[in-house]
Amino acid sequence: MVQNMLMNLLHIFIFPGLLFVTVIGVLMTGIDRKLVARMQKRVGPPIVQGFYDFFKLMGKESIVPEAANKPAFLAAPIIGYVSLVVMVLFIPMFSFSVYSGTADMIVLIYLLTIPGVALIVGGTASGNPYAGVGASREMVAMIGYELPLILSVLAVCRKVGGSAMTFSLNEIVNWQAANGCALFQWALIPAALAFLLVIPGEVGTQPFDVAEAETEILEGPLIEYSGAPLAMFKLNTALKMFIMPAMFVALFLGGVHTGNVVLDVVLFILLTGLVSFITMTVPHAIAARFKVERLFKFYWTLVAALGLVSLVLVWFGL
Amino acid sequence: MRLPFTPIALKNLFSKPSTVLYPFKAEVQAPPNYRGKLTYDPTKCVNCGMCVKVCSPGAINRIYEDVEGGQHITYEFDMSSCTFCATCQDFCSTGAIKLSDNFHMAEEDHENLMVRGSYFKKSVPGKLVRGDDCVFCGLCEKACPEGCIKVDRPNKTWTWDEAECVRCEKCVQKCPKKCLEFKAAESGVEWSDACVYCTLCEKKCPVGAIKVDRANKTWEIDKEACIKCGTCVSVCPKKALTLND
Amino acid sequence: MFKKMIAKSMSKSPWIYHMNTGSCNGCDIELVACLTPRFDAERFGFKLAGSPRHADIVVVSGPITSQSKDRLIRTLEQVPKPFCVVSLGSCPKSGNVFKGSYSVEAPLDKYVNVDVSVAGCACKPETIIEGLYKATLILQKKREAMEK
Amino acid sequence: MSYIHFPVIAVMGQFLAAFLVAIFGSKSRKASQAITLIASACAFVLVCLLIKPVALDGQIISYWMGNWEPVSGYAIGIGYEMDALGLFFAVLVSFIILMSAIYSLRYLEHDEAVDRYYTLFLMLSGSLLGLVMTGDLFNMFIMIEIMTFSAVGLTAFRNYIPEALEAAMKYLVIGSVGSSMTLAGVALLYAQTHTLNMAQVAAKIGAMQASGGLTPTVVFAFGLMFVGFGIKSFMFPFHTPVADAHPVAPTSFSMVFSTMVIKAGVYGLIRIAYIVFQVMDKSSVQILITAFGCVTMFLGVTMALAQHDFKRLLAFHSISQIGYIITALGLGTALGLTGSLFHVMNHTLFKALLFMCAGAVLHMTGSKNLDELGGLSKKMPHTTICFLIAAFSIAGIPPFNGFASKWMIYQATYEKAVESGNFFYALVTVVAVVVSVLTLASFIKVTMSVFFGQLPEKYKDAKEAPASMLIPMWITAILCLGTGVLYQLVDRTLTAPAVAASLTPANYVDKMMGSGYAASFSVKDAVATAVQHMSYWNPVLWLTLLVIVMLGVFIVILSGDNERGPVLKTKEPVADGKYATFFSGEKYRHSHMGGSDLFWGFKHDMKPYFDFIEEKHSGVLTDYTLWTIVAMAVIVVYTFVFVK
Repeated sequence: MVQNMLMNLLHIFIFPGLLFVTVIGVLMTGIDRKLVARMQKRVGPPIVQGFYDFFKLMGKESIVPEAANKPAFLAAPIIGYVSLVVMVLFIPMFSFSVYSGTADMIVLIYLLTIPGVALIVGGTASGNPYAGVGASREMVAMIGYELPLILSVLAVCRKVGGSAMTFSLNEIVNWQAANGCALFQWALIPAALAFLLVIPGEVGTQPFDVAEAETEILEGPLIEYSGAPLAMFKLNTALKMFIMPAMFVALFLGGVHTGNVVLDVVLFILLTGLVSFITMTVPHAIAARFKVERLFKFYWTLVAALGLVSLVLVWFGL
Repeated sequence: MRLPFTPIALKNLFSKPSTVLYPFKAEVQAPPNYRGKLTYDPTKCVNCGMCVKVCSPGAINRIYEDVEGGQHITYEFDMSSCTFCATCQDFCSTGAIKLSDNFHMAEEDHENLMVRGSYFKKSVPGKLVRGDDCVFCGLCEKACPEGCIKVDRPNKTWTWDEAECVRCEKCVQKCPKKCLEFKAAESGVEWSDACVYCTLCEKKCPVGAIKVDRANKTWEIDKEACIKCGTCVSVCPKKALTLND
Repeated sequence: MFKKMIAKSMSKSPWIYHMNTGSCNGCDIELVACLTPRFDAERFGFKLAGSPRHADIVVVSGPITSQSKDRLIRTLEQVPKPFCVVSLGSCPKSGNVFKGSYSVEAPLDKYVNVDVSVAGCACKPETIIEGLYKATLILQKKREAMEK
Repeated sequence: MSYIHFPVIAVMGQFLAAFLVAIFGSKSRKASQAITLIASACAFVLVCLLIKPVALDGQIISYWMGNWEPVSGYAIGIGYEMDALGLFFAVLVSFIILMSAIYSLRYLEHDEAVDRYYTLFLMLSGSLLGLVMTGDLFNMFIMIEIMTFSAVGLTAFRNYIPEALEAAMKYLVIGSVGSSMTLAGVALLYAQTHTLNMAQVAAKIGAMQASGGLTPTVVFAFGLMFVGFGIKSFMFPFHTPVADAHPVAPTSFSMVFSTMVIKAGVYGLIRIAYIVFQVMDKSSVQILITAFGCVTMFLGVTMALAQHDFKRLLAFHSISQIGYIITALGLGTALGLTGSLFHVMNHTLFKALLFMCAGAVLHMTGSKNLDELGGLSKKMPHTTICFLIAAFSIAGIPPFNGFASKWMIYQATYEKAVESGNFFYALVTVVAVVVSVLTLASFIKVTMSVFFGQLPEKYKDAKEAPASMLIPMWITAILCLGTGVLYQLVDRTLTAPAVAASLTPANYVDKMMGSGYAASFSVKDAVATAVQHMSYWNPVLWLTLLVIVMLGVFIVILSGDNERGPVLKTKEPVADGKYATFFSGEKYRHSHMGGSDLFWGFKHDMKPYFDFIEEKHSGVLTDYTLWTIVAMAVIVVYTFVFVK
């Protein structure tokens, strides 16, 4: 029993849990900033810039403004961070999976809303009008990308489920191990494309960061944050940068099985890095920020249509 | 669905970044005739004060210290107030001020941003007096930085504008005949040729130190008797007399 | 626990908050030029921050017109310790050509002690990077002083 | 005193208390409050005592009024039958009535003639309890009538507000249209089956179905009763009166109104669809109910997003949640019904809590306009926490109870889609998820514009709600969290027996009319597929993970050596200084971001849609009645054409 408990603690805190995902996430932000810089023909910050930012913010004084509701203001980043860490435990890395047997897509999608809600509640709790604007924009973005997200997930579940219906991520991965990645079923390609377009919207990187537009509304909800809470929110973005591509890899590229576990995990991280490069780094380098209603229209017309097409195709047995 | 810059972006990814690694690895040269930090050569300066006059932000100021036999003049250029328009450089007749191409002007303490230069200037007595073996060659006029000497060769006139003169003694050095000289006007009442010998000063002088002879137009003064009261100066209708202490 | 790391990273990731107190925008575009590919201040970790709460280095440009004076003071008070103030160009230090005007309350030193002053009327991006780099060293010293 | 008499005592106790209040109440306010409290408390206790026998042991209590047993197979008297389904609703009703009674002690302190309020209130609770326990069709109609009229009376309680009278008028007209439909349905059924007892009617209809389809009159009766109960549960075309009634009704009543009065309609739907007419296995009926539920869902939440009034927003949300329940109800599968009933419970809990918070805000600040309020979290911390718990549970954020039931509904609709191969149900799932996000959006809007943000000058001296209002709020909040986490426990004790009871009409008929009766009329049980759901998800594991990770994070933060800046102890926001709100340098002035200027992007894009539906909700009574009649016609024609 104790051995099992230790194993669990190890899983929670060290490997796929707290430490691993934080380090990987922050590294990915560093690599992302470096590659964006390189694409703009400039040298760009060192890879470990994410760590420097984090420790610097930890060293700064954290001010809680007078008009803020202190408990909500300080608890919001931690709730967001904790729910992201818990999410990582549910995502299977090919053969290696910690708790992926006990959860499925709907839980993950709802766990994804918690960081968004945490950002919004944190922003409004700070009592700053700019934060109010930022939070309202974040909510519109969330409404925007939720529809295509659910459409593509339903399409995959329907394809994987066949006659019986499954929402379980584990079964999806096993099914892909059996008959090839979901990405290569041509009926699911529009769903994969839709999911790819949803990833930057969910994470909130440059072209889709209507909520934290530092040029327009002064960092949106994060305006009153400084010091440790701000570090935590930056960490949330870093974690999301790892988790969303990881979900894509689990959902659509699940079939890439190799022998032992270690190789699996390494391959998983590489694939996640590749996906995050395609979906977040390239758009960041080439596209300017969306207007709010343009972003919403983009998600509810184009990307949702992609998801719907794939759902209809899968529905009629293709 | 055109993705505008993708080919360029991906090409850049594999090409060398175009950043000039300035502070540590690369040295950057300012472009030609770049107006950077000011340099001041006190030896050339004649303290004409033109630069102070023309400097729009008023970034230049002069400090005089009276030292025996002259003055210790320091010019202070405040780089943090300078607007780098180089007007002072244009107006500096002697070329003492030059704007260099050194742009490294990020300092912590204010002192490094102050360009200072000082020199000793002998104090020059009284007025410029012209000797009589002057040949009106006009060299002194050319030498004067302030242009306060006017020489007219044909009708042989030579005038000196005392107000403008900064007593740089350039004319004295330049004159081939060495007939120019700054003579300290000795103290007491000084006569000038505007006098019409009306003998008013003689009558008003309380101690009767002045003798005027209207016929052969002569005017003398008894130095010892004169008590420098200045009544003659004030009463002279032609303002011919000046009192030098 | 990470004292040394925090102090080191204080100089490695300085976020800049730019305050324009009536500047002619000469220095402003030069500051932003630092982030362009040619000068690329981001390689030292510089990043423009949107709010004073995120600022490490407050860069002030412009001769502090009377309109922007109390706004400047109010914003500077809201920046979390440790932070540096860098004055950009001649205007904040002395009011440049606007000195003596009825609406200019120039020297920035009246309101806050300026850590680094970058001279130049429209200072060169290289000079700005040099100045900001000096400011990061001061930041680190301030952080160590804070810890004692 | 065997428990067989408890149901009737509970109902009659309420009516008796109502008369007592009518007599003694006018003298002293305390007396009427005391009687109400005692009556609702004892009803709650009686119903809870019934849980053991009825739910856990699966017994069904049958009780014949005046001991008029059925004679040679024909029911003569009024029979009360309490099965697990009835008990499930009875528990909820009595709980909410008790909470509302406690809440109204301090809430009505500004009103006078409170005894009239309590009389109507007790009549309402009596009729609700009677409705869920009765086994007789006509008695159900009577109970619905009492409920409607006491609800109308209570809506217009503050008759000095003109809108209250107008809303009561609308509710009265549309409510009575619904009641007359139900009455017509009952009459037709009586003509066909010569009896009013539900069990016997079910038996006769079971026989009819076995020997070839339903006769046209029975189909017509089903159509009418479906519309009747649809109006009572404020489905899509009939939802308008509730939206006007809630802003003006006293909160302690609107709390009962939006939770249980609407659920009475849902209970009626379940009773007639699953047990009396046993039509739920026909796909045409399923599509009809699910379609109406889906439209209600989407319309309710989009209208809510455009509201400026706190309680009107909550009213539209009740409509949208009812849409959820009816959608899940209409699937006909066991999981669908479980999801629906579980959502009934959850909705009752968090909607009551939302209305109590709204009431507390209204009681303390005197305003419910979202554009005026702001920053109340500093003055009313308890209300804020309760509101956040309720907002998160209605939006379906994991640890809270809304998530468990919504998740069941998604799984049910998608399972139905895969089973029946009908693409429509997949769309229903998508709409359900999108509606859930829109619910989250509108509650973020309320949180931002009422509780967080800046405190306007007017409400500087707002105080926390009195204790007697906070107690019911905290009890409901803890229950919201409890049912979310321990949902398996709740499922085993209450929901599963209720689902089993409604899927087995034969057992219902036998208990009432004597064993073997159902067999002779070959009443078959609906196929009760094994309810295997959500086995993957056990919230206990998730919560332990959450707690462990939280501890880890706290340790990291506390070890960090940066000191937290001390917060100034001044009361109002400091004009200058380190802790003032950052207005990009400007002096502090009140500029609150809330109310109608939120979600600009979404509203801008959906402008044609919003303009259309806002213009349709004109508030004119004749329009609404026109809709009702047209919808009734459509449904009846639909049932004639499709239901065989």
